[in-house]
Amino acid sequence: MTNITIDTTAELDPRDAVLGTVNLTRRFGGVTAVDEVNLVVEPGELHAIIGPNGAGKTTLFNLITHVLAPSEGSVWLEGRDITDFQQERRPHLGLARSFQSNQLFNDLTVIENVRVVAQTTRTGTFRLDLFRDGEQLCEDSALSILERVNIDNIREEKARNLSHGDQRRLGIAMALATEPNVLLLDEPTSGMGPNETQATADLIASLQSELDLTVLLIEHDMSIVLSMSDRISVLNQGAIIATGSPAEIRGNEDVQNAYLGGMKEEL
Amino acid sequence: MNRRSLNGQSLSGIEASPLGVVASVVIGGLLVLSFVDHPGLFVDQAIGGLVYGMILVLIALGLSIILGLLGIVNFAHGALVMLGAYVTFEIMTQIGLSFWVALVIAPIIIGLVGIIIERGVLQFVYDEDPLVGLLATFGLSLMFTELVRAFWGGGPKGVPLPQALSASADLGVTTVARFRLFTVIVGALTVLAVYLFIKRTSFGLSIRAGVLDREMAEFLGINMPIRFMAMFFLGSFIAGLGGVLRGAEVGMDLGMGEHFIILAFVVVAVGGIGSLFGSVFAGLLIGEAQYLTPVVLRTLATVTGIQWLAVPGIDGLVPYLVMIVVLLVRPRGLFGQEGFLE
Amino acid sequence: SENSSNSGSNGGGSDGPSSFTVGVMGPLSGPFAGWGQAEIAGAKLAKSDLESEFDVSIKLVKGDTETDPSAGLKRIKSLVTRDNADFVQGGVSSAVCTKMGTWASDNGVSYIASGASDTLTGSACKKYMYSVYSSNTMQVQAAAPEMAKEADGWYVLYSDYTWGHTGQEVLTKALEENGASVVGKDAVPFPADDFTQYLNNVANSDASSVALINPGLDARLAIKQLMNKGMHQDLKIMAHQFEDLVLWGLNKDAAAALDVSPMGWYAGIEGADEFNKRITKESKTGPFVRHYMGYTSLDQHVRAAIRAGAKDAESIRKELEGHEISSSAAELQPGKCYWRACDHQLIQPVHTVTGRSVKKMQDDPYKLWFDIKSTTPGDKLARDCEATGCSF
Amino acid sequence: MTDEPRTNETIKRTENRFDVSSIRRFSVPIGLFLIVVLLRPLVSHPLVLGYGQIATTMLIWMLFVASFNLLLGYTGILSFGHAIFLGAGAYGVAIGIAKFSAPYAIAAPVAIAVAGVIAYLIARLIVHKGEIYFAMLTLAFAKSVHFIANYNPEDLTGGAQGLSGDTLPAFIQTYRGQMLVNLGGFSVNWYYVVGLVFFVSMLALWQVVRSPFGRSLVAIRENEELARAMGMNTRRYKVWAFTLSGVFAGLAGALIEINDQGATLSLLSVQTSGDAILMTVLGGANYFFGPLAGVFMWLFAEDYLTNFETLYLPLAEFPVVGVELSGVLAYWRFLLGFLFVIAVLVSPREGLWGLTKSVIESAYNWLRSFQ
Amino acid sequence: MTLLELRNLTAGYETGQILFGIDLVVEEDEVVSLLGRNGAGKTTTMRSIVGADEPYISGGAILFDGQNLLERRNYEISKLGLSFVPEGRRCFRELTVIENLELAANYALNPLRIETVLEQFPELNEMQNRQTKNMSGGEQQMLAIARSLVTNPQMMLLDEPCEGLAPYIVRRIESIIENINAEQNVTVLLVEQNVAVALAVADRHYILDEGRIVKEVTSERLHEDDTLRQKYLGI
Ligand SMILES: Nc1ncnc2c1ncn2[C@@H]1O[C@H](COP(=O)(O)OP(=O)(O)OP(=O)(O)O)[C@@H](O)[C@H]1O
Ligand SMILES: Nc1ncnc2c1ncn2[C@@H]1O[C@H](COP(=O)(O)OP(=O)(O)OP(=O)(O)O)[C@@H](O)[C@H]1O
Ligand SMILES: [Mg+2]
Ligand SMILES: [Mg+2]
Repeated sequence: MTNITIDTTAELDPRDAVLGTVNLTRRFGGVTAVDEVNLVVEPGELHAIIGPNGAGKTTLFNLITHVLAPSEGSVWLEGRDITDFQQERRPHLGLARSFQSNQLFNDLTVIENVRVVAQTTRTGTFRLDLFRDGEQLCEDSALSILERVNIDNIREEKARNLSHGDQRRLGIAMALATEPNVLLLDEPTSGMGPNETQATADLIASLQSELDLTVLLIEHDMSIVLSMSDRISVLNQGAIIATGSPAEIRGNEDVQNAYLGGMKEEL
Repeated sequence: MNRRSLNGQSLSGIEASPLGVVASVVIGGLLVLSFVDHPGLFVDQAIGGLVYGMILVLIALGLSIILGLLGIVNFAHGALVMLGAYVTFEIMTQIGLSFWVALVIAPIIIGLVGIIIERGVLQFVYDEDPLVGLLATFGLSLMFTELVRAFWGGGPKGVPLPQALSASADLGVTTVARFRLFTVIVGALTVLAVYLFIKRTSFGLSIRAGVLDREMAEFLGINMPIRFMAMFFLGSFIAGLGGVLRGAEVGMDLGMGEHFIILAFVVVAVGGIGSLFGSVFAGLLIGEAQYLTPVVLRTLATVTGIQWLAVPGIDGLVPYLVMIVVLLVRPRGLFGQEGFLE
Repeated sequence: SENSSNSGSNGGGSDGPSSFTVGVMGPLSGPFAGWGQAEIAGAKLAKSDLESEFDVSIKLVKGDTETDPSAGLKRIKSLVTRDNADFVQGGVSSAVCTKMGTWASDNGVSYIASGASDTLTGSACKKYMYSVYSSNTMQVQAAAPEMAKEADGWYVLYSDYTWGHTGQEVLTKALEENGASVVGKDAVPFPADDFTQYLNNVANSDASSVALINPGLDARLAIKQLMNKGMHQDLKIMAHQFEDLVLWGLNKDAAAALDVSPMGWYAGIEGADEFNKRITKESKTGPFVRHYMGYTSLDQHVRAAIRAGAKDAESIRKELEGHEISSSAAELQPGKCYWRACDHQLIQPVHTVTGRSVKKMQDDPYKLWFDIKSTTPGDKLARDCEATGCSF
Repeated sequence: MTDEPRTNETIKRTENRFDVSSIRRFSVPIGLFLIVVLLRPLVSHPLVLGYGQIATTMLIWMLFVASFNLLLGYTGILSFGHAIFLGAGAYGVAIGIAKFSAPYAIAAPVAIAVAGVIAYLIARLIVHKGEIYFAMLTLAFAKSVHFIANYNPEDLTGGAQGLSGDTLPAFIQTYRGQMLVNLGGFSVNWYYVVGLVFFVSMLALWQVVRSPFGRSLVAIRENEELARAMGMNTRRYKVWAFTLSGVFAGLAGALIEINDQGATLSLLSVQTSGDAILMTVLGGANYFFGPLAGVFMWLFAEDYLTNFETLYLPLAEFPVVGVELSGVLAYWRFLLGFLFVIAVLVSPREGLWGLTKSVIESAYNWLRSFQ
Repeated sequence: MTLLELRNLTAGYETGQILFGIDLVVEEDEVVSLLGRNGAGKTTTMRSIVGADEPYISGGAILFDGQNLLERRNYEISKLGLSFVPEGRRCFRELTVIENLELAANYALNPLRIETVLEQFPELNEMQNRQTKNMSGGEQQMLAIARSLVTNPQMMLLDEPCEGLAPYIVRRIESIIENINAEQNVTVLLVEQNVAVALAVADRHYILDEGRIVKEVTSERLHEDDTLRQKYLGI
């Protein structure tokens, strides 16, 4: 479905992509964590980002969502330059993310976590919405999301009391509650058991087909990456060293060296 | 709020914005003008402000340690200062020992009281919201005030100054009460000692780690309870020291702790929570501002002829005005770090 | 409801009321507890005197005003509605007194305040509120001639607070009338934690003397720091509203450094000896002005009610207005004392004192650290009725 | 992920909660109503406090502290300056009546609006600062407002004395502590007027808390960064929370003006804000009723302890150890402090309300275990 | 010789009981893994052993080297030679890499040299003076493991050590575990969702489900028995 290029220049201009970055760069003192990244995400694709620890994957997500301001470059969403938009505007434009380390509303119950997020995207970045019942609004859609992610049986537990794996699933549920078009997932399956990992992969796939979701995925679990992705970008020391289909990435020498430490059988 | 450590102090974050440049020029100009107008008074106040600032630092130091390292808002700090003063009274007038003995013993006693507080109450609230500690220490300070009243009565008390420290010292340009100078020296030494202790010893490192994640530090084999206790001893010790010095200077009364406690919090906030150096700097800054603002305003009023500029009693508000300005410009105080107690 | 049972006027019979419940208020906890406790001790003494003189029983109920008007208000409400206090006395700062006095007057309760602000008998005067202590103006008027004798140029430090503001204004005028002048002044935050910068101002002025219009603990702080700087040697010192209790916490040489201080009452007054001895037995501290206030207030309140044969505020007002004290309380002051009708001020003499040398200070059986320099009759000191700004 | 439920237990627990929550829907209005109806008779009982006036003060403070808890408990921001708004309400009304002879019906809404505007402006300026620094800034503003009121500009605020005379609206009548509100011929006890205002505004606060807006505030309290990432403009939410809370505090101030017959400087003091914080923590910031419990406990204890000696205590008749009970009165603050310490030790996180709840719950469970 | 033994351990949180009688034995020099799906109670078991603040232990015994761990404070346990790498990294955010390591070394009985440990993690070596909060998730995870290694323990408890690590680093961790086990006789109890890692390094496996040990198997068994894997592990 896509044109594959091994080098960093995509066919499509990032400015026209569903999500694109132009020369996106972020420096921390002397460290360049993200280095002139030109990323093109195409409609409906599952685009994986892999790379060694510290390659800059999470930082890239943080730049796209404006948790961090870029040092240089721009971010484009569906043809719009959103570089300077505050992070709270992004979910309303259909851009949502999950976090690498569990970020939850710890003392709220599972359902409340999801519901409050759902309410937000339905009512705008700010609304002095005083006359409705906040405990009913979006209850149903929250429930259905929990069912999808299969944590509805623990909906009344406090988020802080969940086991690590359940917390990760709740994180995904919250990102889904914003009704995104483009979903950024930062290692969604880390800390999940094989069962749950597979279920999460299935979930992502089904979401994609049902909702026409575009997914940008950071993942270290190669079996998932290789089986699910439409395209893969490899990040190393902040720069994209290759982009291509799973098959192409599998055969790429640079990737072997940078990421897998020369261990071929992994792929 | 979560608790973090005490390190990373640099002014690197201050950039020269045009507004900042203009502001500094204006302030500098006003200071020069005031100096020209009343040189004698200006020098007196400048040095007086420094001295007063250092006393503020000494009072704020213990608070700063306990807040910055243990994350406890110790409202009882003022009560400990007061207790230190009354213990001094007891040692000097009732037992009849000299000031110098009190200077050593009273802080130790207050330190031990601190340990009792820590073991009896505060060890149970480390993991709670800092406001819980505030409630507990507020309760404790009520109790201490009443205990002191039960023991020593409600009337104010005083002790004679040691001969060597009474009267004033001539510094050439100005005279300062000798005892105040002594306080400054003790304060400076204390700050230095605390700095070295926390930054340069492995003990300090372990405290910093324990505050960040107590449980993890314990997994590494660090006995945190005893360390927190030690820190509380230190914080209370310094409060006691402040009490001895303040009590000897102006006498003791039941309200003496309350006077300073809020000001001490202001000093800590202006300096940036968790930064020892920040507290010192902020204390001096506030001292200077408090002493010089009325002079400057008065000069301004005479020069411009606009009399209401010399607002009477403004100096009581000055620390808070300084705080508003500093925190609006630098959201984490002068030397505070990102994420610390935010 | 729960509070109207024996309130108001249950007297009026030929014998008059025979039992009284009196609310005695003041700071009973915290830093100023000594003040309130002394008022209670004074009231207790008056109670036993009255009970032995008349066939009455008096119940004292106490209320802790702390130093907070809201607290005072809370307590006076509870004393009146729960404990059925017939009338109330005491209080500490003028803010507390004003608050309670306003409430008392609005609610038909008679109240004798123990504050010294001019406003209590001036702009904030109230129909059923009385001031048992000589006002600021009276004290300052008494002190000014003595101050003018001591020095020509005065530097005034005053508390940034109603009482300090009015005191400072009156003093400036009075000094000028007596041929001296004010060469500088500073408002000092109240309560103060440091006087050094103001002392620097004093030192850098032409003043040869300093007047401290700061209440108790602040004035003590000022004197201490003044002495630590060695300034007392060159300066004349006047302190206003310096209650002895505060001084006793100072070193004697600090008290000795005091050149002029007006006092509405002082234990060294002739004729107070008996009172002093009894107070010393009753109270933990030596006798001082708060004892006098507590005693006189209760004495006057109860006697007025007995005379009126009723306990309600209106009857008491009729009895008190214009009444000249003739009871044992009169012995506490040399000269005429009476309740002025136009502003409810107890017109009484004011004394100025000066610190004795340390050797001459008396500690036993009670403390006398001062010599009286002058005693001025109250009529000469009080503002004219028209000048008070009071109307009921 | 398997389809079967992980444990039966969790399911059961959940269902149970659902049952209760349908009853709970009205528990807040019912609870508020009960407070208004029962508080006065309760405190009036001779064995409790013995007089009813304090009930009015309690209700007003409850409203004030509950408005504060919208910030602390629900939004997670700490203000040391809440007295500003209480003071604005009280001073606004007092100035209106005393200086401009305005009727209460005009002075009060204006005063409340002023409180709201001040709150809005302060919030706009500083609400994005870190928690502790925000708190310190509110303290600084509170100090500044206090300074201005003490400075007595244009003789408006009465300086340290506050405003005391001629500050009661015409419809208030009072004699020996009995305050009546005269409304066109018939008069109502002031307590019930306060009770009505309290009931209505607490309901309004409750609705704020449970509205989508209120839910967002809770999310911000829990994790502000995440809330932003999930699309909430946290800064504006906080600004409005602060403003609303200022409005309700202003309302409490407008009531206090009548109750205290004027405005005192101490209303604006740091201590007032401090008391609000401590009452909230004492009662339990996590609960809607927590602040109310805190206020009750605080004022109750204060009054109870200051009147210790007037209580009939058999001990006093046999002074075995020679402890004079009137001496204890003088140290009531010691006991108050002791109460706080005990409260913190017994129930640090949940406050007194949480403690009461769990005690009742376990008693209930214990009773049920007999069935 | 038995090094660690859990006897009929029951534990839980305020919200309810989680562990219902865990029996588990780790012999000296063994590498044992604890497997189970999310929420099975693995972390709860590990935290019970090291005496964490939570869970609350309601019954049973934990013996390490003949000592009853239930009688020990948590900071005494590391002195017995037991080192714990908890879930979620738990690096001291404000401290630098070196400070994190120094700290661990300062309180260990016979620590290794920090440089020796850093040799195994060249990534960390490059960022010695970086504050941990400024490091990537994987880097923090490496630091957490390094911090444990530097204490040179007799036994290591690892809770999901490979979470968030790139495949080649996972390999490295595997070989590190194998090495310290073989060369320094370090006993290891491992919780790992990455079953491949568990199979590669562990000799025996306990399978935990709903707070109970449901199976104890050797690596070979687990390899062979598809139904077992399917039933409890989903692979
Ligand atoms: N605030 C910061 N200051 C300094 N360096 C930083 C900061 N944040 C990240 N870095 C560095 O930038 C690099 C990229 O970090 P990032 O978190 O993006 O990595 P990652 O690819 O997500 O890695 P992982 O797979 O381990 O999560 C790392 O080397 C990290 O140490
Ligand atoms: N602090 C807590 N309070 C209450 N319940 C908790 C707490 N921590 C964990 N639990 C519950 O205990 C059960 C076991 O949790 P535990 O963390 O031990 O699972 P785990 O096997 O480590 O799972 P994972 O692989 O997801 O980390 C879970 O149902 C969880 O919800
Ligand atoms: Mg990452
Ligand atoms: Mg786990």
